[in-house]
Amino acid sequence: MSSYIGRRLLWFIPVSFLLVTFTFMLIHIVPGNPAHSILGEEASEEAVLLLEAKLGLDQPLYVQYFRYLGDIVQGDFGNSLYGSQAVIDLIVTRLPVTVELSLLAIIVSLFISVPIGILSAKYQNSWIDHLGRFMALAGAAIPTFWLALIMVFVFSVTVQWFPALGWVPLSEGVGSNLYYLIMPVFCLSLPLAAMESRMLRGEMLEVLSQVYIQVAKAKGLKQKTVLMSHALRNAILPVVTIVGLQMGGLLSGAVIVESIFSLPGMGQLVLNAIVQRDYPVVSGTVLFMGITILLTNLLVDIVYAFLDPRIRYS
Amino acid sequence: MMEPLLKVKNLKTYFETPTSQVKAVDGVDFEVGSGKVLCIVGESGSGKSMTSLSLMGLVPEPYGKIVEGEILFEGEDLVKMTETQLSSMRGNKIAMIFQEPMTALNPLFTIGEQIREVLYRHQKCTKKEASLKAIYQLRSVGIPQPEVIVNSYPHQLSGGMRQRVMIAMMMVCEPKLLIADEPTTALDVTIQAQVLELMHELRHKTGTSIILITHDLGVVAEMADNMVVMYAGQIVESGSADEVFDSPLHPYTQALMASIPSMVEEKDKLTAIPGTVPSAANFPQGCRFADRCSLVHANCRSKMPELRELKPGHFVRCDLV
Amino acid sequence: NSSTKTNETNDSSNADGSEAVAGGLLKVGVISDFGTLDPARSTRLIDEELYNNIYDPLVKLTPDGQFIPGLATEWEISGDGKTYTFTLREGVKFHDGTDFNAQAVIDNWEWIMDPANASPRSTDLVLVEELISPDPYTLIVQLKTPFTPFIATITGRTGLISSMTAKNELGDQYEMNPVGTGPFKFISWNKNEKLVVERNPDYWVEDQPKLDAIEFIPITNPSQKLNALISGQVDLVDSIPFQDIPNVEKQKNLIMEQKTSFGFQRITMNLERAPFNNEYNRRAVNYAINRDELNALIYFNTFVPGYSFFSPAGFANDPGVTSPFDLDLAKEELVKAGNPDGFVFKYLSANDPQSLQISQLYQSQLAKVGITMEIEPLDSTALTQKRSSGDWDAVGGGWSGMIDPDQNSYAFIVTDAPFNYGKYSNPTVDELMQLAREKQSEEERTSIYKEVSEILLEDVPSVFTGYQPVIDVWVDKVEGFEVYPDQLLRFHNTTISK
Amino acid sequence: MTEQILRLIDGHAETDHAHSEDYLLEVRNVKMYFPITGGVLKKRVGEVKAVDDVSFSIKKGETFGLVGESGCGKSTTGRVIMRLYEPTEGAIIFDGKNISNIKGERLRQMRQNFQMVFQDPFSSLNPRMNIGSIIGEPLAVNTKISQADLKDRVDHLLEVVGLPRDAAFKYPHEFSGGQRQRIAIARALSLNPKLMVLDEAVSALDVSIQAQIINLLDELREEFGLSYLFISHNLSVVKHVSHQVGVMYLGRMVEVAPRSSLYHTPLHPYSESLLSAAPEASRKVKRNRIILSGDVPNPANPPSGCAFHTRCPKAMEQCKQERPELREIRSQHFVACHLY
Amino acid sequence: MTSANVASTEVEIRPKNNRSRSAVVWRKIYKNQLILSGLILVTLFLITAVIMPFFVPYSPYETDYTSALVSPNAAHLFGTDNLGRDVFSRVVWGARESLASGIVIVAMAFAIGVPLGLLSGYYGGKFDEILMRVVDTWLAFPGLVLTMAIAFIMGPSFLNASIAVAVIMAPQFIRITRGQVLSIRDREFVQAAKSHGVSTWRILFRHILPNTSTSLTVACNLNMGQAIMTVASLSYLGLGTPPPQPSWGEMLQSGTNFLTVAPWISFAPGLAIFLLVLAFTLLGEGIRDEFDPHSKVKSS
Ligand SMILES: Nc1ncnc2c1ncn2[C@@H]1O[C@H](COP(=O)(O)OP(=O)(O)OP(=O)(O)O)[C@@H](O)[C@H]1O
Ligand SMILES: Nc1ncnc2c1ncn2[C@@H]1O[C@H](COP(=O)(O)OP(=O)(O)OP(=O)(O)O)[C@@H](O)[C@H]1O
Ligand SMILES: [Mg+2]
Ligand SMILES: [Mg+2]
Repeated sequence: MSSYIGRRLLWFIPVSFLLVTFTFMLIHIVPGNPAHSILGEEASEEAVLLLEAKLGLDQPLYVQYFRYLGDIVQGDFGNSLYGSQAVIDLIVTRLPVTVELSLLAIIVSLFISVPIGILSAKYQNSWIDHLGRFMALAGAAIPTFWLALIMVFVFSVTVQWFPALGWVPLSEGVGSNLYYLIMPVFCLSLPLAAMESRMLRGEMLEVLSQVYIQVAKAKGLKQKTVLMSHALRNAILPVVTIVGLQMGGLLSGAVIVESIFSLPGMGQLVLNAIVQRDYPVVSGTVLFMGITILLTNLLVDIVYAFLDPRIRYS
Repeated sequence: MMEPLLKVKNLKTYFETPTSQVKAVDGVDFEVGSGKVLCIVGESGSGKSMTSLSLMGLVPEPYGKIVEGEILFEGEDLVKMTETQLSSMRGNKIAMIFQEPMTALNPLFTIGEQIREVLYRHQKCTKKEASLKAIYQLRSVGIPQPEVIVNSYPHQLSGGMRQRVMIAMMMVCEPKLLIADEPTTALDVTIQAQVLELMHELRHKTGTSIILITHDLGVVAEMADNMVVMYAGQIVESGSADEVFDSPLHPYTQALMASIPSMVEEKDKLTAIPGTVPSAANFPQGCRFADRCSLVHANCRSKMPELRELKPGHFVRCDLV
Repeated sequence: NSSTKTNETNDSSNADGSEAVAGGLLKVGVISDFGTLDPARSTRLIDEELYNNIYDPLVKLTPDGQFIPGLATEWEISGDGKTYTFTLREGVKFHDGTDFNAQAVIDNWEWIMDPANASPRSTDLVLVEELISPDPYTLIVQLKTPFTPFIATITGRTGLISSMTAKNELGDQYEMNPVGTGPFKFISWNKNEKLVVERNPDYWVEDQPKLDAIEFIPITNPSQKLNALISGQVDLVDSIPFQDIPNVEKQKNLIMEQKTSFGFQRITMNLERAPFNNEYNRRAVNYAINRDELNALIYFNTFVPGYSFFSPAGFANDPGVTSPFDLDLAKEELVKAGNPDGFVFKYLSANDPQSLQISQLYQSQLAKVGITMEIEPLDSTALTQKRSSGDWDAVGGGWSGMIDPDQNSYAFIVTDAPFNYGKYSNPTVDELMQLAREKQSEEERTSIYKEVSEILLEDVPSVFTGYQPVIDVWVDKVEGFEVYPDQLLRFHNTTISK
Repeated sequence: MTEQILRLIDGHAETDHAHSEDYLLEVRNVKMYFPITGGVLKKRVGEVKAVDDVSFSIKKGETFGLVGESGCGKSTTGRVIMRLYEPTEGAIIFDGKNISNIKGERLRQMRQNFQMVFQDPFSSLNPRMNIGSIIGEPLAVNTKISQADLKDRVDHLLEVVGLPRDAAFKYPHEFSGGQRQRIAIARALSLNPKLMVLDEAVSALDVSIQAQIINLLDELREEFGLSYLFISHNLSVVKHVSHQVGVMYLGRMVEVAPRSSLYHTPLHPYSESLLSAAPEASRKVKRNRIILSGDVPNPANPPSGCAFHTRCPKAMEQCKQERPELREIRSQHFVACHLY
Repeated sequence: MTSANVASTEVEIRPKNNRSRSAVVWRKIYKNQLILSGLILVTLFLITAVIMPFFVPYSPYETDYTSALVSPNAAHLFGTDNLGRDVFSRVVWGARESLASGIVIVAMAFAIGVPLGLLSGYYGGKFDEILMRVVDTWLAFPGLVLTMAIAFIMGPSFLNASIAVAVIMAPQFIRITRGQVLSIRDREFVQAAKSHGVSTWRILFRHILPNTSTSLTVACNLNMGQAIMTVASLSYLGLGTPPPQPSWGEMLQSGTNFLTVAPWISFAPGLAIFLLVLAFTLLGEGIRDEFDPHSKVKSS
């Protein structure tokens, strides 16, 4: 297994290098001059040139690229064009929000999807299965932004159970922190739960048709043991992997959810940065998210290797 | 005569899907005496596995169902038992071994865990006792270094070893009846010989009755006390192995034996049975072998022959003999 | 010729006498997060909304557009309109404890004028020839040419004075750590979450400010603003989507006030190429735009239809400057233009929902006389670039407005002025606009602006549609807050009850 | 003329082994090693000696049976002969031409002479092609045959393997296992090959069907003068069909002999136990079983000396050290064992 | 024997009275409720997109001062929006944009992904290793964020949004195709074709590609749903087809401003997005269930 993990780790280097290159390209080969956007339309040509020099934009592209690379290696993601704040600081202050949001969404989604997936598979083609599947398919088809709006309309405006927006840091009390997160987390977790329950059902069906399940039954094990211990353990492994690989989707969903519920997370940050053409923030955040996703994938692979003896002992 | 350990009467197991009805097992009768080996042979799709799963109460849900018949095990009808009652029989009084040793063990559990599980389910025993028993059992099926093997995972073992583990796991509660569904088909000849030898030994040691399912007449010749020949969901011939091998009565059994190349005799040409097995979804009305039978007669196609006892203990489903 | 000084205590007394309790935290929902907290670097209105709470201008504005003393207690303008002499307030300290004085102002302005700093505010000071400080609390500004709107200019960002000690020390970081003399001290700014300011106990106006602290919370999704008010997450918002007005009115505990802004809305046309190098086509558009429909559908009747640069909020507005909505007239113009069946043109629109709604409305209105308008939505940067490239036919948009009419017109219409995108050039207009800068009396200037407006209505370099309202909404426990036509938020006198 | 040139190009001295006219195929010291990669950088850390120094030959019109346990390298041998793999070492001489290293167009032309039938009739037919195109494809890609001729040829081939003509328009899933194997045989026959490699061609079939196919193969061999390399782990089937039989163990040929010689008097202890372990469908014949202990060792790490010594009941000290060579002990009977 | 078991089940799959292959397919479709309902929905939407626009009562563009924010009634089935435009007509017209975007995106992603996946899977080796790392990187980008950035930078337009989404989607097609090729490459019929001297091209396109068609059909359908959803999200964020071209995302967006006064403006397009995405998802899942029960196409 160590060589398996070693290989994974080794690949991480070129892949993150590619990632950095892509983000650089994303920002630097696009039309539009950041100096213009900082200075506004009244700016003189002179001022623009000066600022370009200050930002290093007057250098040839390859020089900019190597400088960018060098900075990234040193953990310097550049500064925001607005307010000169270090991008990494911006990210770090927003990270807790997105991390909490995402983790909660994953947890909630598992709470929703695992029972649905198991029941759907166990009672395949029964009404339970039909209902579960329909919910899963529908959950995947509901546009998050629409769902969020309907929830705000119903739960915040009409019955006023939950706040329509905002964020209370954990430091100001777990209760109110969670209270503010209920709706965003639900919105974010629904598509995830839909996907997981679909996958889990499929995996469960596959596992349930395996000979070793028949063997478990032939051993006289109770139905519950067969289902929850033998079947679920095998079926959930790939699902966990997929959940790990969903990090990208989760972060994308976070952009929408954070913008609707005004949560001060990374999604908001990047969305605003895109709209303001705050290039260093866009590239920094995209890069950071990319690396996060890569790391999660790596972690998932490693965890998977530990969970699956077939890899662990090879 | 003593009441047999298992008596199957007119067992019918069908698959009923909204669109079709598959008569996988269509009226099967046989008995297994204590400490005896009964072999069931037949071609692919003839209902051998479904028969064994019916005995275990493991017919695939939701379409498969035992629609008729009795399975009397020690005088009690398994068909009428509840799931809870059945599950306490399985692995305890009746055990079963499957064909594919490669996929029959759960890849995420150690060998030890999978064996101990059976003990926890059916016997009151502590962790320690269970561990010891598991090791003992592994040793008794001829696994070298059982102390190490208990902690390994299935993928670390070879096919032959896995099949031994399966046997150990199923024998750990000393069942009265062991059903083995093609336990050696996936194994090499030398390994097959080892496994068959092992089953022989175990049977003598424990007195367990065995139902051995196979499509290999060679294995039957090797192992069986009694044998049942199945064709298209039905028994076409049954009796003691010596009887049937000596004087097969049903044209199918005869043709089957003639179609196998021999290690000892020289056969110039094999007797092939023309055609294919009819589809279980729509069997012909009369004798199901009629289309492939060399002796076929007009009556054969119209009326289903009965299983008749031609000699004591020797049953045949053919009106021509 | 000096302006009046008003007693500062005036604006701190509550008319109805119900003395609100001092203290408390006010939560303000703003339309987007701030960009920079350094006025000398600011280009966006949202920043300016905040500044008056942290900084003080040399000259302050009243809600009805009068100048009152700020950091300058008095000012005098020489007869030739080129020399401004300010007397500065003594005893004022920056939040970092350093003194405010004439040198502070000079340092601030020299920083802005230094090309190395590339300050976007430098245009405000281009006319400055010399800054002289004969004594620490007197500042003499020598202009190159007479420029009456100078006082108005320094009510805005250029007039806000930072602590240069802090600014020099912090460098770029000053943008996130502003130090002014204003009623509130900056405490923290967590981007996209909130910006917090705290009461400045040493504020130079007695009894002010009243609040302990203010949190500015960006609510970027406009449709959430009302929800935030209703659910109590904010106490006041800086604007509200027009369509929410009926809902606000239904809420008993919400107070909404609106004022017409100083700015204007218009469609500017590119006079350098077809179809709008043809004045008949331009006029046709002017006649075909239905401002009442715009008012009803987009602005929920809070809009003031208009036909010139000059909003009724300022002094230069003349209600007589108007043109009819008349499809027949529009068609006649099209005939004269030689394209009776209309024409096609490309229209650049900002990419925000409201602009797009307006664009679609124009499009539908123009379609009725056969004019096909193709909308190209662009974000602000792209729009700016496209606009300066000249590859467009018309562009929509507006101007949020400032107190002096010159600030709302000169740069948009004079030949080669920075915001004259359509390249309109009329020597008469140029001359009149310059003259208006030099005249000091409001009456004289008003009549000049009227003349200009009439010429523009004839030439139609752009189609004016009217003047947007400034709307603030707050819960009724907030008192002492006033709406300003320049949209800026000023909380020095605001209180909140528990 | 051309043949001589080809031989020169192949550069294999053929003078040593006198080329016997009636051998269709000669396999000489063929080795096929597969690399094992491992470690972080996926470096080559070893090799599986799937086929290790195997030699045998097949006469024209005869069947050579290849038996052995799973993983011993039977299929690999077949595939090397088919040139689906390029052998690591050794020569494959087909009809006097060394084909072990040829490539491209020449290989393609050469391939028309030998065809393969696979074990699994379910995966050896493309489910998305109809039977007509499956059978016709080798012809279509290798010859410039007209559409009409192609159709005739397909019809003919269907008839030869005993399938109705209208089968040409159906898809593989509409046929049973035995019928599919007939289709695969028809496809292999389409180019009039001289040699057919039958890799477990009947193992997946029911006995009654298996007999049909074996009989069919027998007829075809006689009719078309074909030679077969018949790979199987079923000893009785091999016995029935073969003229010569080779027994493989862990990538090596341990015994090669004419059928009767091998089955009556197996010399190698492995062959002996293999034959004794094979069940016989008769209650009368009681044989003495030799039950081997243990499993087949891992071919990536075979035992030293004679690979069989770990399981051999007659193993000697010498067996651990020295690898026995295949030697002719009796006439035509070759064994690799130190006992002889 | 495993394969023999397959044989016995095969027997019953075999069509009675020699039904043709397409008849079998139709029967399966008819039997499968997921496919059937998906198919019906998609057909309805297709009809809506292609024919309905010619029959809708109002122009989707014409604003009407006098009838803004009218709630649903007989004249305006789904009511009118704030500019007085008929929501029903706009939803009908919007179907074009949504379907077109879905088709264009999937076609582009398919065109990029499938050839790369085929080559990578068939040849393996270094090319495959490198391509897979590029794909890993590609997939490591947060999809929507990247799409947003691309769409924003290139400017909002139908084509730009479609390109952005297609670029994000392409690696999935690479992966799916590659996975399929890997599993088919070693099947015996490919070996057989090789041994018959069939050329690589022919093997790729005649033997391998057709056998990936089920998985690819499933992937196309599932991705179609996702594409439509993503484009709607982009439109919602103002990065899709620019108005006044009716687009569901944009309608929903502008409708949200009127959620309290006129919920119907955003309800109808929201429902339309939901149903269309659902339709393709149903279709995809159904096809997988029915024709490809063992493949696990990893959805994104
Ligand atoms: N899940 C199922 N649904 C429908 N029919 C089934 C199912 N399982 C088995 N059958 C049918 O039942 C019949 C008997 O199958 P069974 O598995 O008992 O055969 P078998 O004799 O064990 O064959 P093999 O030698 O291939 O194992 C076959 O016709 C088969 O098609
Ligand atoms: N392409 C390959 N790459 C690496 N190893 C291989 C490859 N093909 C075969 N092997 C290895 O070579 C050895 C011989 O395999 P081969 O398939 O020839 O055996 P076989 O005798 O045909 O067995 P079976 O009876 O199971 O078909 C095995 O250990 C196998 O794992
Ligand atoms: Mg079976
Ligand atoms: Mg093989």
